[in-house]
Formats: sequence, C-alpha cells, structure tokens
Amino acid sequence: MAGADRIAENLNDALHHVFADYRDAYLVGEDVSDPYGGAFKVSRGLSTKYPDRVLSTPISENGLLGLCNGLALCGNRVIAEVMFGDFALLAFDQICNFAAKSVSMYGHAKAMNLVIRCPVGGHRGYGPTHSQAVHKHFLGIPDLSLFEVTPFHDNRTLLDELVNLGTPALLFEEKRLYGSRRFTGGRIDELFTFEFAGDHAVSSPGEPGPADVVLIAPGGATFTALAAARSLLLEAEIVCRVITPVRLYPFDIRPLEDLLGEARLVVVAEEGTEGGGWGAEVAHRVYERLWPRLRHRVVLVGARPSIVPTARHLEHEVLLQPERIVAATREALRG
Amino acid sequence: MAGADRIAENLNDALHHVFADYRDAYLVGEDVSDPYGGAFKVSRGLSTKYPDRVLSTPISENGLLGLCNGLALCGNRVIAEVMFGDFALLAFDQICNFAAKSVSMYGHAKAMNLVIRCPVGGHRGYGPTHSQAVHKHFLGIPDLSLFEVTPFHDNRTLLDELVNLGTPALLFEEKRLYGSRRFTGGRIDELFTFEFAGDHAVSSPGEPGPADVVLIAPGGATFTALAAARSLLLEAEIVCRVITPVRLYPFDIRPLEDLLGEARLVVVAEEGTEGGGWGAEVAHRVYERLWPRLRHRVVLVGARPSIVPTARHLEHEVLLQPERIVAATREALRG
Amino acid sequence: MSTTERRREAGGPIATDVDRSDLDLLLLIRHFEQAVLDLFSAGEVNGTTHTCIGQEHVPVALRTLLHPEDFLFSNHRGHGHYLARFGDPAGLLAEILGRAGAVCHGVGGSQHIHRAGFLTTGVQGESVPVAAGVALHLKRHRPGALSVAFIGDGTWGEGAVYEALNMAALWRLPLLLVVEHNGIAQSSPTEAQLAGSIGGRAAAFGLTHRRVDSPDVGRIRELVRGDLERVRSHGVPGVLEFSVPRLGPHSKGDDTRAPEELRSLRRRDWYRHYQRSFPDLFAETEERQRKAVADVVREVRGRPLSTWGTDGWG
Amino acid sequence: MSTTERRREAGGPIATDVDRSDLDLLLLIRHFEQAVLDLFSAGEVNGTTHTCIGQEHVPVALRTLLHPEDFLFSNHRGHGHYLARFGDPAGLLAEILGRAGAVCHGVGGSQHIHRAGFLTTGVQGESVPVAAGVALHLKRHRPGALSVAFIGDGTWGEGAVYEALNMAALWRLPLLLVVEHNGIAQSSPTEAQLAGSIGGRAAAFGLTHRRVDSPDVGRIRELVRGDLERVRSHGVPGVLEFSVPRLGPHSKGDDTRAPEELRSLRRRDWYRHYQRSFPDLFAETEERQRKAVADVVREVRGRPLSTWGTDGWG
Ligand SMILES: Cc1ncc(C[n+]2csc(CCOP(=O)(O)OP(=O)(O)O)c2C)c(N)n1
Ligand SMILES: Cc1ncc(C[n+]2csc(CCOP(=O)(O)OP(=O)(O)O)c2C)c(N)n1
Ligand SMILES: [Mg+2]
Ligand SMILES: [Mg+2]
Repeated sequence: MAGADRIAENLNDALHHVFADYRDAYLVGEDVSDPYGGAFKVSRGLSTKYPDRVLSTPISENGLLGLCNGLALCGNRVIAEVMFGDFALLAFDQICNFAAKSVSMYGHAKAMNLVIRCPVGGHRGYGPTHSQAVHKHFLGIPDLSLFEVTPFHDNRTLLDELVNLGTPALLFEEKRLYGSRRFTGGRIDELFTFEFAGDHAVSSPGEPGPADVVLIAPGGATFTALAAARSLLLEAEIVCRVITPVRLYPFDIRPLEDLLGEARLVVVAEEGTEGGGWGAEVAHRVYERLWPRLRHRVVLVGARPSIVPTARHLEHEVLLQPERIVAATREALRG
Repeated sequence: MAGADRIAENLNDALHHVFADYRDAYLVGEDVSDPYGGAFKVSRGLSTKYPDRVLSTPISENGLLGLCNGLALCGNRVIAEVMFGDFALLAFDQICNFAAKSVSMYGHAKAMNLVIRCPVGGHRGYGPTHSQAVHKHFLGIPDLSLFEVTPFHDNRTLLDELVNLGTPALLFEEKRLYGSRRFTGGRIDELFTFEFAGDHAVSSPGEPGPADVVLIAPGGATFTALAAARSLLLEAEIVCRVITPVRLYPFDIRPLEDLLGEARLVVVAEEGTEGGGWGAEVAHRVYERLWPRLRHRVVLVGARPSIVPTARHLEHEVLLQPERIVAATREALRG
Repeated sequence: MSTTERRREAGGPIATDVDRSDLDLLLLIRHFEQAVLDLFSAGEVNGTTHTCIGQEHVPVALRTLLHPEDFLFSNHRGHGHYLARFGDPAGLLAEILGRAGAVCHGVGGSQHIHRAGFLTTGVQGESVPVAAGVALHLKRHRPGALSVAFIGDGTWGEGAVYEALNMAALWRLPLLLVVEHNGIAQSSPTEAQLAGSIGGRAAAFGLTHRRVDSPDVGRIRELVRGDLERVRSHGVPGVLEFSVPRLGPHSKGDDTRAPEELRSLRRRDWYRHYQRSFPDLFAETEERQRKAVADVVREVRGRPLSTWGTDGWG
Repeated sequence: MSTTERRREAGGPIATDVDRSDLDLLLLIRHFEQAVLDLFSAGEVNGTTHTCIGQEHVPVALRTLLHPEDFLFSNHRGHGHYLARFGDPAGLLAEILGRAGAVCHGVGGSQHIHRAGFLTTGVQGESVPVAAGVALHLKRHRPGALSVAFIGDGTWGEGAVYEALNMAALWRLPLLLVVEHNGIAQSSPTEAQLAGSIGGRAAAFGLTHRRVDSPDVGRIRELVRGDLERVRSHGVPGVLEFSVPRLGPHSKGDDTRAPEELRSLRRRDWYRHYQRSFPDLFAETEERQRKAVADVVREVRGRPLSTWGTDGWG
C-alpha cells in the first residue's frame, strides 16, 4: 500500500528500536558507519546515535563474526551485517562451529543472542559472487535458525524476537525487498489480500473455498509467486494461495496443515538454485505431515542450477521468474 | 571378506596410482608428509615418492584450498586433504566461490580437476568440532559434485574418475571406513550379497522377489543400515535392500527406479544430523520419479539434531544407530 | 617519429620522459572509466562497477616489466589492469554491457574476468592463495615467470592474504603482491581498517617490500624493475605498494568523502602532472583517446546482446 | 612454614626461588597429563587428547599475574591452562572420561571446555577473534581486565589470527595473545609452517611482543609482569611468546620426531631444572602430587557415566 514504508526503512527503524531498547545491542559490519550506513543503507543513523556500539570493521568476515561471537558470549545482543550474503561463506566456521555449537557443546545451555544479517539474491546484476541465495548452505545446523525478511512481517517485531532468541539466527534480506514497500492492512492489491497463519503470511485471491494450489515462497520470491498466482488466476482460473514464511528453518508446518491438505497441489519456490535446497526440506516436512492427503507430489522450483550471470538478460534466464512457476504449476496440474 | 584390503589402504593405493598415472597430480594438506602421512595415514608414502608434488601446508584450510585452486587453474590434477571435514567449512569460500564457480562464471567452460578429501563423521569420540558429517552444507552448489567412499567401490577407479572430472568434487571419507575391510566378490556375509545398479551398490539378503524396504545409506552409514537390515530380517522377516551410492550429489536415481518402485517403503539413512540434509534431497528425487508408485512416504533417519558429544555413551545417543533405523522402518510399515 | 616525448617542465612529480604508448594507455584507461561512469549514469550498465580513476599509472607502469607468461590476478577495480594487459576496450566494454564480443560473454561482468593469464574475482582476498598456487606451478613449469596479485589496502583485512603470504614465503614462490593503496576501502579510511603498515605486514613473512609514491610511469619502472627481477630470478615473493589516490567513487555515486579531501587528492593525479609536463603531446593524445573510447562506446552499444550457453562457449 | 623455597644450586636456568604452590601446580599438571596418557593407553579415554607435558610452566607462571575477571581462551592443549585456573583435576578428568561431575558433562571433552571466564574450542585460530570480542566487552565493562588467548606456533597459519589482531590493534583492545611456541604443529616443524617470526607478525600490527625462553616460573613473572600491566592499563593488545619443548606426542602415539631430538628437548624441561634446584622440596611435592593424581584417577574412574540433557543442564 502506498502509505507503508519501504522495507529498507522498516529494517532501519527496527535496528534503531533494538538500539533504543537494549543498551547491550551491537551492530558490527563492513562500512556500516555513517554517512555510508552499510552497502544497502539499512544501518543508517545508528553509528551517529550509538557510536560506541556500531563497529565498522576491516574486510574480515570471519574475524568480524568471531568478534560478534565474543560479544554474544558476554551476554550482549549482537547484530552482524555481512555486506553480501555470499561472504557469509567466509565466516562459516564462526557461524557453525562457534556460534551455533557454543549453545550446547559445553554441556550447559549457553545463550547466544546473535543475528547475522545477510543481503542475498540477484536481480541486481551484481554478478556470480554477489548474487547468491546462500540459504541452503546453512540449513540443518543444530541451534541455528534461518529467518528471511518478507514484505509482510514488521521487522521491528522480528528483530526484537531475534535478538532475544538465545540461539544465533541468520536473517536473509533479499535485495529486491529493500526498495519495495511493505504490504500492510491485509491487502496486497485489487486481487490479493493476506492474513497470517501462525508466523506465515498467507496471500489469497478473493475466491472462497480451498485453493487449487498452495505456493510456498519466502523473501523476494513472494513477489515472483504473487505474479505467478495472478497469472494462474487470470489466465487459467487456477486459484493459488501464496504462503510466505518468515522463519525458514526450522520450518513450522503445523499452522499450514489444513491449507496444504486441501489443495490439489503444493509448490515450493525459492530464489536459490534448484537442487539440494530449502525446497526439498520443506517438501519433506509436507510429506511427513500430510502424506495421505496429498494429491500430487510437491513441486519445487528455484533458480536454474547455475552461477548467477551478470548481464541482465542472462541473469533473467537463470533466476526464478513467474513464468517458471506458472509453467511448473500448470504442468503438474495437467499431469 | 577376509582377503580384501582395509579401506584406508585401498585409498592409499588409489592415491599412489593417481600419482603414478599423472605427472601433474598434487596432494596438498596438513601433515600429509611422511612419516606422518596425514592424520589418518591415508597419504602415507606419497611424499617420499613424490616429494615435489606432496605439500604439507601450514594450518590454513582456506589458504591451502586456494593454493589447490591455483594449481587446478593451471591444469593440474589436485587432491586436497582436509584433516577433518569440519574444517572444510573454513575453506567454504574457496570451494564454493572459487573452485565451483570458476568452471562456468567466466562464460567459457573451464576445467577444474580438484578433489577435496574430507574425513567426516563421529563414532570416534573426537567431539563436537571434529565429528560432523558436513555433507549437507555443500549440497546444491552448481558444478560441485559430492562423492563418498563406500565399503564396495574400489577407490582406485573412483579417484581416477574424480581427478578427471573437470569439475571440483568433495570426497567424503567416513572415519569408520578407514579401518574396515572392503566388501568384494559380491558377498558381504552369510546373509547378504551385493551387486551394482549403475554406480550404486545394492546389498540384498538372499530372498527372491521385491524387497519390502529399500534403505539408501551412504558411506559408513552402510554398516548401520546393514545391521538394521539384518535385524529386520531376522527379527521381523522384513526383507530390506541396502543401496549405497558413491555419488551423493547430483544423485542418480535412474538405475534404482524399479527397485524403489517395487518396495513397500523407502528409507534414507545418513550420518548427518536430521533436518535440512541430504536425505531430503534424495527423497525429493524419489518423489519426483516415483510418485505414483510409492506406497509410503519416504522416511528419513539421521543423527539427532545435536552437536556430537565427546563421551562415548553420549555420542552413541546422538549418532545414527541401527536401532533407530529399525524402529523408524517398523513404525512406518505398521502405520 | 620518436615514440618518446621529452618533458618540458623542470621539477614536479614527472621527472622522466614519456613514452607515447604509455600516455596513450593512461588516457585510454581514464577515458574508458569515465565512459563507464557515464553509461552507468545513463542507466546502461546493469549492476555495479568500480573504476580505477587516479590509479591508472600502476598497471601502465608495470606493463612493460611484465612478461606474456606472467599470470595476473586483478581485482574488482580491474579495468586498468585488463586494458594494460590486453588493450581491448571493446571486449571489456562489451563485458560490462553484456554485448556480443564480451570477453566472458557478459557472464562475469566487470569484476569476474578471465582470459589467458588474467583472472579477476569479486571476493576480496580470495585471489591471493590462488595466485600462490599459480606461482607454484609457474616456478616449476615456467621458471622466471611471475604470478602477480593486485589487491587494495582494505583487502589486508582478509585472513586469506596472510595464509597465502605464509605459504608463498615458506616455499619461495614467485608471487608478486601489488598493493594499490588508495587510502580507502569502500567508505573506510585506511587508518580505520589497517593497523600497523603494509611494509610491516610484508616483513612479518620475511618478504621484501617497496613503497612507491610517484605518479611517474618512467620513474616507477626505474624503482621497481629490480624488485620484479628479484622475484623472477630468486623465485621468492615480494610486495610492491603503490600510494595512489582514488579519485572516483567506490562504485557509483557512493563517495562520502569531503570535497576538500577530494580536491587534495586530485592534486596527486598523474593526469595533471603529465598534462603539465607534456602539454602538446597530452592534448593530442587525449583527443585521440577520447575519440577512440567514444567510437568503442558507440560501436559496442550497437551490438546485440551477448549469448551464453554450451554452444557459445569458446 | 614458609611457602617459598630457596634455590640450592647456583646457576642453571632456575634463578629464582620457588613458591610451593607453584611447584605443587607444576607437578599436579605433569602427573595429571601422565595419568591421562596412561588411561589412554589402557583404552579408557574415548577419542583424543593433547597433553601439555613440557609446557606446564607457562600457565603456572601466568596464574598469579591473571585476575579473576580476566577471560581465558585455551586451546586443544589446554589441561594445564584449566588446572592453573581452577585447580580442579577431578572435574577435568571426569570430562575426559565422561564421568559424573564432568565440568561440561562429558559433552565437550578434552578440547571443548567452558567454565566461567574460560573457554576452549577445537578449531585452531577460531578463538582469537572471539577473544577480541570479549576484550571489547571487558574494555567497556571491566576496564583493566584482560582477554587472553593461548595459541600454538602452528596456529599462526590461520587467517583468523590476523583478522583478529588487526581489529584488536585498531580498537586498542586488551587482548593478550600467549603463544606457546613448541617448535612443532602436530608433525610439522615450525620452519616448515611459519615464515618469518612471531615477533614480526606482532610488529606487523604495531603490537608489543616479548619472547621468553626461561623455564623458571619466577623469572617469567619478572619478565612479563610489565607486559600484562601494559595491556591492562593502556587497553592495547600484546603478544607473549614462550619458547617451550613439547615433550609428549601431539595427541597419542603420534610422535614422529627422532629420539635425539626428543632427548635434546628433554634437557629444556622445567622438571629437571626444578628437581635439580630444589631436590628435597621437589621429591616431597612430587610424591604428594603423584598420589593426589592417583587418588583423583581412582575416584573419578569409579564414578557413574555423565548425563546430559535439558534436565542435567546447569
Ligand atoms: C570478501 C569481500 N568482502 C567485502 C567485499 C565488498 N567490497 C568490495 S571492494 C571493497 C573495498 C576494497 O577495498 P580495497 O581493498 O582498499 O580496494 P579499493 O576498492 O580501495 O581499490 C569491499 C569491502 C568483497 N567484494 N569481498
Ligand atoms: C582449523 C584446524 N585445523 C587443523 C586442526 C588439527 N590440529 C589440531 S592441533 C594442530 C596443531 C597445532 O599446532 P600448534 O598451534 O603449534 O599447537 P601445538 O599442538 O603445538 O600445541 C592441528 C593441525 C584443528 N584442530 N583445527
Ligand atoms: Mg583501497
Ligand atoms: Mg606448536
């Protein structure tokens, strides 16, 4: 809706609130200080207001995550900004082997309030090393939760939850979202409204009764999924609900069981490349809970299994587009 | 069988053959030189014979993988030994962002013959940072294949294939395998025989006809799966085939379609923790190809979602055991 | 016609004569980068790009000291490195614009370029251990050849750099680290991201190091020729640090430096100094290069989009 | 009864008097480590362990210079660090054997231990940036407190160390890096894995560095007291390097060094020197500690297995 703030601003506001609410909040990252305020400007204003607790680091992803781990170990609420999610791979050791493991590996429950913000995804022409959706690599690490910013969820609530989680969390931020406005007030456009089921946002066209298709799509893939749902409705009268989870892992399927069980088809769409990804994990949860009720196998769509090329026309070919979702959905419903 | 060599020796022999066959073969890793020959002794004898091409590096996992990338870039056949697979996470950037991406991201197909050997898994009491089955984190990276040593496959053939693959590969080596003898000659014990379907080893009890259960289990989980299959047969007359793939990703399901389609149940067992793992990816492939024929949802079992504790009795609780497979199988067949 | 022009003015930072081909290249790069920024402003560049305005003289100076069998690792700010090596503005521009004839089919874009003996990646520091591996290969198969890695001052934040230097020093690899120290990394001034000094970092591994401040291509060559020779002939690594001004933004429109700072940096621009020392040649050359770049821009913009696929792979 | 014993012999590496509690601790650690190796040989230790035989004097010497609010990051070879801080052989042995009363319920084992102000991890180098983060916290909330990270010479291979030192130097964090330089990393001699010197690595970041060779606890304290104070009061990082012999295997049965080398290393053992300088006290203390350790071993071996779970979490 026109009135809503852009998501980058909403995130920035959320960060400001964390700092206002908690005197032990830290933000640590490359070029996060004013006037730069981070590569995507999400951290603007923080260093000016809280110069002691906003640290612009050298280009040292593993080191800066280690520093965050030390701060978290001392009980602080720590937010790391990784300039591009691709570089979180440089800090994999500190994230997996220290942050997540420290919660349990010393035999005692040890709280680690650490949020690792990672801008991810393509559609910006940043090329192969700056456009990955790295989610899949961090799946299934005990005591590491994965969250993703959505167009629906207020980041103020979300960030407050994350800095108090007691276990480290990755927060993915799909770059397309930054400049987009949040959906608020239950309405997306003239066709779609949304409500929440548990933590999940559920977008539906006005049609009553069960949907033909339930499309699960996080982060920026929400836009792609909504565009696909619109086409499916207008061009083929296929009623499609779009579910946007905010917590990707562990994935909470319970609030969705009826929705999923009633549909003719469940599709999971993700920004990451097809193969070995988040979609397979979600599908597994769906089968686990809904096997007898499923009328079709769960269909997964994602980016093509390729690096993300730089040139716009090539990037477009690789990344997930509404047409791919539409085609996969129609094929499944036909077959 | 008594006559077969131990798998560590077989691997060592395979390495010697690669060096004998290719004058551009390199082995790079920590403490790989004689007389130490690597933490698990798999590299013994190589540095004595090929002092120029066996490099004992400083403790620099990311750096040493980078060095390997440089050698591979120049057309060499490079084998990296990561002392413990857990530390491959330190080299994630070089593996994912350089080795795998270089194959395609420059617009031209660029061969990268790089094999990254990673001892993985627990059952050794090495504790949380030395016992992970890190496979899941490397799934779904375009142009990165995952392989795992098995008790069936001759590593000489395997390694020769891998150093000529043209794309980088991770080779996981479950630590229990090192001291175990290879199964050869088609027989495992008095109950089980094996044959190959495509690249997969298929172990069967002598029963004719389709199996009740097909259990897919790679690497060291093969032993666990075989023990489970034995119990299931002897205690419950459930006929269970065990499939041991050597290439984990991309997973080739085609040679298995009939076997899987005929079974009442497909179970995937893995050493890694449950959640977001390899099993979900395999399950997805199974559904994709066999949906109409499946009589039960694919059941996944793995280690409990926990760090791997050090003390033997605690480690035992966390890691995958035959009893867990048996229980999950019986429950599924009952339900 | 002589290819070398005598300096007119006495004193000043340019103390040597200029080779016409050097001035050509300096101005080609400058105008190429300017054109990239203009195209960016016009919305014709997808994604991002990092220009090397103010730093052109480093690759130009090194050019004649490098051999064809040397392997160069460039970085995100690599257009100058590429042009100095290949003199192929059309192939590079096509890459940046995703047009036919792009050196990497438009797949890599500005910061992921690979061509024989030349490679760029977008992850800071990642290339240095790779360059060490290449140095090892060269040492054995092409003794005398160098593996050269260009990095910025900020990239010394990355642990990979140290892991690589340690191995290169231990194994005496012909790795030359060329540091373009422009006093800033993205928005962070060097004082805020680098403790101690680059010379100290080199010394930590027992490596030779030289810091060069001159904007004078000829003078730079005099200063560093021996260093390169030493790396080549002894097969040991070395570090060359060039103090340079970054006159443009980090990528596009993201310069947060104060106007006074930029003004003072501009005083260090080789461009001014060469212009002052060789006014006629400079004017003539600049005109030529401006036109050459404009022609390239026009020609490349008219090309069809690049294609990529197994068929298109060369 | 005096707690300090006068040296009998003139000359030799032990030039100061000995405090009884120091000798107690030195010999407790020595016998504890010996007991661990024996238990290992008897098949009673699951997994692996790394003993600090030959290096005990480093934590013993530092003990009195450290404050309760200092935070210590130990490493894989950390039993001595733990015992010097907590004097709790039973809790540590229970951890190694997975018995009741284990300091981490047997979950972490020998190389993953956490207790107030003390933490070990099994990944080399990983702790140094974490220690920098703790140093930052301490600087703000407990000025004068130190964050101390113990690492070996080989761990300088890890890039994380440099990333951390750079930040610690930039932000003037009270981080003390204690390097136990035992000339080897697993099987690799230092010359094969470390180019340049540790002093040079410290200098690269503008850090103070001191190398200490003495096996004499009292002398070490004299030498380094001021260094610790400087880190505390100026809030800046420093590096202390202790040259020590590793007299045992890397972990268990994996020592590939030649007998002559081991013989010559044994000549540097604090044990001999203290034995020679304080024969009576030494004999008496050793007897006492041998027995104390034997008692601990007997008692801990008799305990039930440790339990772990949400219920058992403290
Ligand atoms: C690993 C990694 N972290 C962060 C970035 C984002 N980034 C690109 S260039 C740059 C600054 C580099 O500074 P410097 O090395 O001084 O080179 P300069 O840009 O000044 O030429 C940063 C932070 C990156 N590309 N890679
Ligand atoms: C990241 C990482 N790589 C490798 C290892 C295996 N490892 C354990 S101790 C060790 C040698 C450490 O040498 P040094 O730092 O000199 O300490 P020392 O053992 O001599 O006390 C190695 C390679 C590890 N634990 N972590
Ligand atoms: Mg710079
Ligand atoms: Mg050592």
